[in-house]
Amino acid sequence: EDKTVRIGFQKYGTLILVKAQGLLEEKLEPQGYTIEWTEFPAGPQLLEAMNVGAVDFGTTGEAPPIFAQAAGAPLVYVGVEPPAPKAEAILVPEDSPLQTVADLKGKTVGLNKGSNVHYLLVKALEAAGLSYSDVEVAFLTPADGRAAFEKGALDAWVIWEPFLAAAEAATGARQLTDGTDIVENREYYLASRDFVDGDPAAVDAILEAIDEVDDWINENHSEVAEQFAPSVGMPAEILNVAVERRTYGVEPITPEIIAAQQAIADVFFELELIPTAISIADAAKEGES
Amino acid sequence: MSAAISPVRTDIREPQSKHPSKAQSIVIDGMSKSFGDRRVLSDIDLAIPAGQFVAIVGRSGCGKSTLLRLIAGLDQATAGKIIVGDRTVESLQPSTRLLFQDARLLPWQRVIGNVGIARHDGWRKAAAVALEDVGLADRANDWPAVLSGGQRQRVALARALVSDPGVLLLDEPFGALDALTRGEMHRLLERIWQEHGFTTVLITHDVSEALRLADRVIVLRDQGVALDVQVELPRSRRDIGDAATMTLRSRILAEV
Amino acid sequence: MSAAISPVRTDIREPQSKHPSKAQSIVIDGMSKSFGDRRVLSDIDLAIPAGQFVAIVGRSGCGKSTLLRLIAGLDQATAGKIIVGDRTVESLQPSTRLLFQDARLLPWQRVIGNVGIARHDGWRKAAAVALEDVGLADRANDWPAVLSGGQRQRVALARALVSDPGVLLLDEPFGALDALTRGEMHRLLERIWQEHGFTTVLITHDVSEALRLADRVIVLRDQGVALDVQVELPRSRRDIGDAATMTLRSRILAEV
Amino acid sequence: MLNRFRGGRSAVLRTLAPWALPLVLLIAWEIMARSGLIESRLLPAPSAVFAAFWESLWNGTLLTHTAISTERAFKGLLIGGGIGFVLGVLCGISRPAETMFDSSMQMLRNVPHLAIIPLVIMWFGIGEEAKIFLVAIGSAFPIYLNTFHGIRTVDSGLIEMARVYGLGRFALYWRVILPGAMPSILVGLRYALGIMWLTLIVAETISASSGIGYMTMNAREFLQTDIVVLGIIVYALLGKLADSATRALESKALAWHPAYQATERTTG
Amino acid sequence: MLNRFRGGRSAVLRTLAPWALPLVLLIAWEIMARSGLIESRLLPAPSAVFAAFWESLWNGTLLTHTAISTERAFKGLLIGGGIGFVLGVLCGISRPAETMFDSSMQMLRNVPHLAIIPLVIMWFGIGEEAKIFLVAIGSAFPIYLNTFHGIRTVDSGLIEMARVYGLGRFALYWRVILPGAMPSILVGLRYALGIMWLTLIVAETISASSGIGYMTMNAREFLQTDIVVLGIIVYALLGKLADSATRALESKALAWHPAYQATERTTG
Ligand SMILES: Nc1ncnc2c1ncn2[C@@H]1O[C@H](COP(=O)(O)OP(=O)(O)OP(=O)(O)O)[C@@H](O)[C@H]1O
Ligand SMILES: Nc1ncnc2c1ncn2[C@@H]1O[C@H](COP(=O)(O)OP(=O)(O)OP(=O)(O)O)[C@@H](O)[C@H]1O
Ligand SMILES: [Mg+2]
Ligand SMILES: [Mg+2]
Repeated sequence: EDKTVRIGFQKYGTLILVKAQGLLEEKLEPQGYTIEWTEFPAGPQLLEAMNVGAVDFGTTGEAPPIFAQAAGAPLVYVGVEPPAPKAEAILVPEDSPLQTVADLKGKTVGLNKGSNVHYLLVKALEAAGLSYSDVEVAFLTPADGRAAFEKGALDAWVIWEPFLAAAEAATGARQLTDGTDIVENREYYLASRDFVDGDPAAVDAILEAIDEVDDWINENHSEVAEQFAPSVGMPAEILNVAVERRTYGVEPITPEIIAAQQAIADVFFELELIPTAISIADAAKEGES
Repeated sequence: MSAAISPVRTDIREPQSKHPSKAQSIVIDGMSKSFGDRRVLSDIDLAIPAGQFVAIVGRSGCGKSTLLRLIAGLDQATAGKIIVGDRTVESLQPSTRLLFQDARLLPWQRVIGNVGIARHDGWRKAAAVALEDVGLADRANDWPAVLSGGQRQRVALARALVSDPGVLLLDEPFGALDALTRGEMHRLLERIWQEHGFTTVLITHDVSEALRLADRVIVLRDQGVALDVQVELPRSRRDIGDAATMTLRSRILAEV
Repeated sequence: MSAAISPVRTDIREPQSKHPSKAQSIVIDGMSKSFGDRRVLSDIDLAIPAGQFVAIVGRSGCGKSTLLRLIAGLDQATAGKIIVGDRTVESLQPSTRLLFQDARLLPWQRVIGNVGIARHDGWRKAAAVALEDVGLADRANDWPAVLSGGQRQRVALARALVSDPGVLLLDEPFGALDALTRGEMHRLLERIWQEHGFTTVLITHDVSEALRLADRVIVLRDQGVALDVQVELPRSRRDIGDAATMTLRSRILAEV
Repeated sequence: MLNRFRGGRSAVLRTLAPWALPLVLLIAWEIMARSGLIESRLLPAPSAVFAAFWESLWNGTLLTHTAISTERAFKGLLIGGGIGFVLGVLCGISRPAETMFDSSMQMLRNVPHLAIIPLVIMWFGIGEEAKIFLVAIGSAFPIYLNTFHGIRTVDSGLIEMARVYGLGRFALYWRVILPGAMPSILVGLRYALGIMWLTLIVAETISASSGIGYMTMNAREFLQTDIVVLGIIVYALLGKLADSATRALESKALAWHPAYQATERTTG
Repeated sequence: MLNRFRGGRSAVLRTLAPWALPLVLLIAWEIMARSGLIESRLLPAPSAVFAAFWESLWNGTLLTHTAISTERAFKGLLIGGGIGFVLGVLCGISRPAETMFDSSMQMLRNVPHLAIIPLVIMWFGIGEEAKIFLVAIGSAFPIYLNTFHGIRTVDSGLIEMARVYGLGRFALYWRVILPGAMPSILVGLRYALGIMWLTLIVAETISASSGIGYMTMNAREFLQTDIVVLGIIVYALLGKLADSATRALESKALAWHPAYQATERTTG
């Protein structure tokens, strides 16, 4: 029997600490599991791999699983982190005349297409009485967005952590607003359907391990920042800001969370980002942790 | 196989080589060749017995090289057929060798490699001997690119001579050589031909050369064979100044 | 400019062309040429007056082509110098033209384009006339690739003749031609030379050809000039069978 | 006419033969997809891709994307190809120019486009210029390399001939060197036409909202395999188109060349 | 020895000359960076890049990344180059093979690597195989195209000669066709060596955690411009290295070729 658990992680997130602390190996190896860690540059790539069955478990922001589900990827929401609305924001350059979200009318806003910040922008504009079509949107990956933002090609840039903290620190950029009271901005733990059905115990073990590490993070912000620094390639002080902007912990998937995620999916469907309407509940593993 | 078209014909004779060798006869039967609309050779009939040494003369552009290419199987006749040995020529002949009008040396092989290209075992020794024969033993390890025109031609000749032919087709092999070197090459070719007895077809512009070397001289003109005469002189012919030969010479020149 | 080394020398004569043209004299002074360790020409002294027709004969590989390339400025002498007109040859000469031993036709130009390449205005007409002269008027629009060896050589000759040379260097221009065509080309070359009076240096293996065309015959041997004789025969010379000429002929052949 | 008619059947065969392999693969793929051997989620059946094709053709998005990409591609090719050609000619005919530039070109050639995107954005912003710039540098190198190589390997005997016949610099290049280098330059063009599209997919990740690179990468991001496969097929067809165009150009420009005549004779 | 000694000064000059342009650019860049004309955040000064270089060299990461990438690169090149070469030879010598494969190759050639990553992951998973596969297909095409083109343009006179002298199939290819196609094949190799690295950066976005593509893209993500520029420079130097290697190979394999002899003579 193949008892390999293949976990996909990104450079910034709890999983990298789980890996570093060897917690999961401690929990699962005695039961005959081997753990295989694979790094991905971003959520979509991770789910791409999960879709074809190359990865069993991983973590991404709220947007990628919506697209994956729309594409028919057999994935299951197995856990979620607490909301982190402060971990994403609309940035403008230091000397920008723009003061409020409403000022964005007719301006060029850069963002990563189909990501959590895409939703943030829609909701923020809505809250400010504007509609999505009132702004000029330029789709840019975080890396390109930063370059374009600094070049002055963008009036505003919607971005998440840790890029957010880094950009603020480097350019003195100002936040028009963060996600507070507008969006939840959660991070999801996802597993492939086969893995969830075939090995629920392992899923639970992983989530437990993550939760333990999350608890530890909540106590040791600065140490976490130190640990992230080399892999992310940012100074620890900046990462510390990013880490401080949210709390950590694994929560179960509740109907409220499903509803919130469903709202995002519906907006994306309206924006024609996904071809078909989807039901998040179909892919949720409710009520456990 | 009638001689209806060619103005002069001789009957097929027995091969005259002392060594019954792998020499093959050549029979050309009603053969024509056109390039597009341009007819080059018209309804040619020719029979060359195995081992014979035939010289072909004719004006520039009259189709001599084309004829050799057809015999070698490098080109296809528009009509008629060519039989070498007992096989109709449809593609390349395994034992027919052709010395082209241009030297065609492989630039990436040294001189000795070029000479030995057609030989398998013992090629190096055979090639060295042949180079010695053509007077280029000391150039064996040069690239062909640095040779003079005449030297290149001699390398090509050496290559043809060591290639163990059944039929050897030579397209102006001595054109770039001075009189003395040319004389040496004549003797060399005659000797090797006598030793191996292959059938030889030599294109030349020099009628004396034809008379010096060939059993038979064929003149091509107006797409056909204008003259086909035997040269009945004892070998080896050095100075051919007798009256009969001079008459023959004038007769050939008149037909060209 | 002493004649110390060359075994036979004539003094510089006046140009003999009727039209005082742009013909230039050639003076070679103590010139040597080596390729690596191989010495090809040693300490050559030669003076060719403007308008003279000089033939060079010599054995294969003796350095004839090399000499022409040096005069044309395509190669640099190892020692000594060459003066064409009043300028020392250091690179290409503006009015020196060289017909190479190989035809060197541009494959991507049709025959007429190849002939006219050296002319600016009116090239098409001049080229057509020259093609007519060499008997290839009907091939003007063919690609060079389909021409026979001798046809290619004649295209190269036509190109050389229309190129309006001050000095014309010809490296075996008739090697691939039959006797008749050769005779026609001789007459053509002589006529054009007489009309334009350019200085001509002709390499040939055919001593009769040299005697037929040249004012002066030079034999190259052992890296130097072995013989340098005037040919004092009235033009146009057709049949040169008199005793004096025959002696000259034997003398040249003996030196080659 | 008659000739054409007579050769009709084998001519048709000859035209169709190159499509045999793609067709066989297509059919095998459809069968595997239908029989469930390939999950359609992972690799949609050709019929599904065709449906996607049909729809996007119908609603005009495919044509819009392709048209926009094509414009970018050719602008970039023109600029980059032009620069590559000029530099190739320069280095091909002048040793000092070679010493000066060749080494740098060989180094730059190796720098991945993906890596320089941040720099490109800083120089050119996120507009069309950035995309065209990327295509330009992408297509400059193949043209450069092949022009250079082509010029260097022109038969030196012919150049000598031309110089001895007094051809001026311009005539020498125009009548001897360029035609001699042409087969190689056209191979370079073939490459450039390929690279042009390849670069575009990278370029169109910069703030694009149109173009077939955008369409494909966007679909990839959202795991819409049918659109990804559709994009791949469009690329392949564009490649085929470019290839046919170059072939046509070759058989015109290289009519004198035996190797290309032969191709003409048997394939066309 | 004497000769060498005498030519010492100009030989040194000749070796250095190709570096003149990069050096001038470097100095200009440093000056602009120091004077604040370029914001160091956007484009760090060469000295900063050098510091980054020194550090990553010192702690071994640079070498590790480069070594890992090199291994992937050469494995891919070996496989892809091999396949490209074989197909190129096949299509070059056989018309039916050309009809069969060439069209498909020309179509595949045009498909961007970025676009096929989903398929590659499907076929090969996310391990080393996927990366090597991408490099392999990347480097297969230049070798294919140039081998094909090289073989097709071998002087047909020489092939005729070889056939008339009874060379067997094998000897014909080995002694005539391949040497004749060699200059072109080596140009293909030059390309392939470039494309090999370019593909690798794409391949190393799949799921790598090592390799210089990963290093660069990772740095790009967080706009660590010094590392990005360092990566670019490493790519450029690898390109230069590949170029020098090909040149060395050329001057060995093409010793007979006048064009390459000339290069040899004047450049070194
Ligand atoms: N580039 C070169 N490198 C080395 N040796 C050369 C080079 N060019 C010519 N040679 C040698 O110089 C000698 C003279 O060559 P050249 O071409 O001048 O002879 P030639 O008198 O024209 O002979 P032919 O009548 O056969 O054409 C020959 O031995 C030749 O091999
Ligand atoms: N491939 C071809 N396509 C068209 N015409 C051709 C082709 N090959 C030869 N010819 C023509 O056929 C005629 C005969 O050519 P061939 O080469 O046989 O002449 P040749 O007798 O060898 O002449 P030479 O003595 O000048 O070498 C020439 O007019 C030539 O132009
Ligand atoms: Mg001929
Ligand atoms: Mg010569």
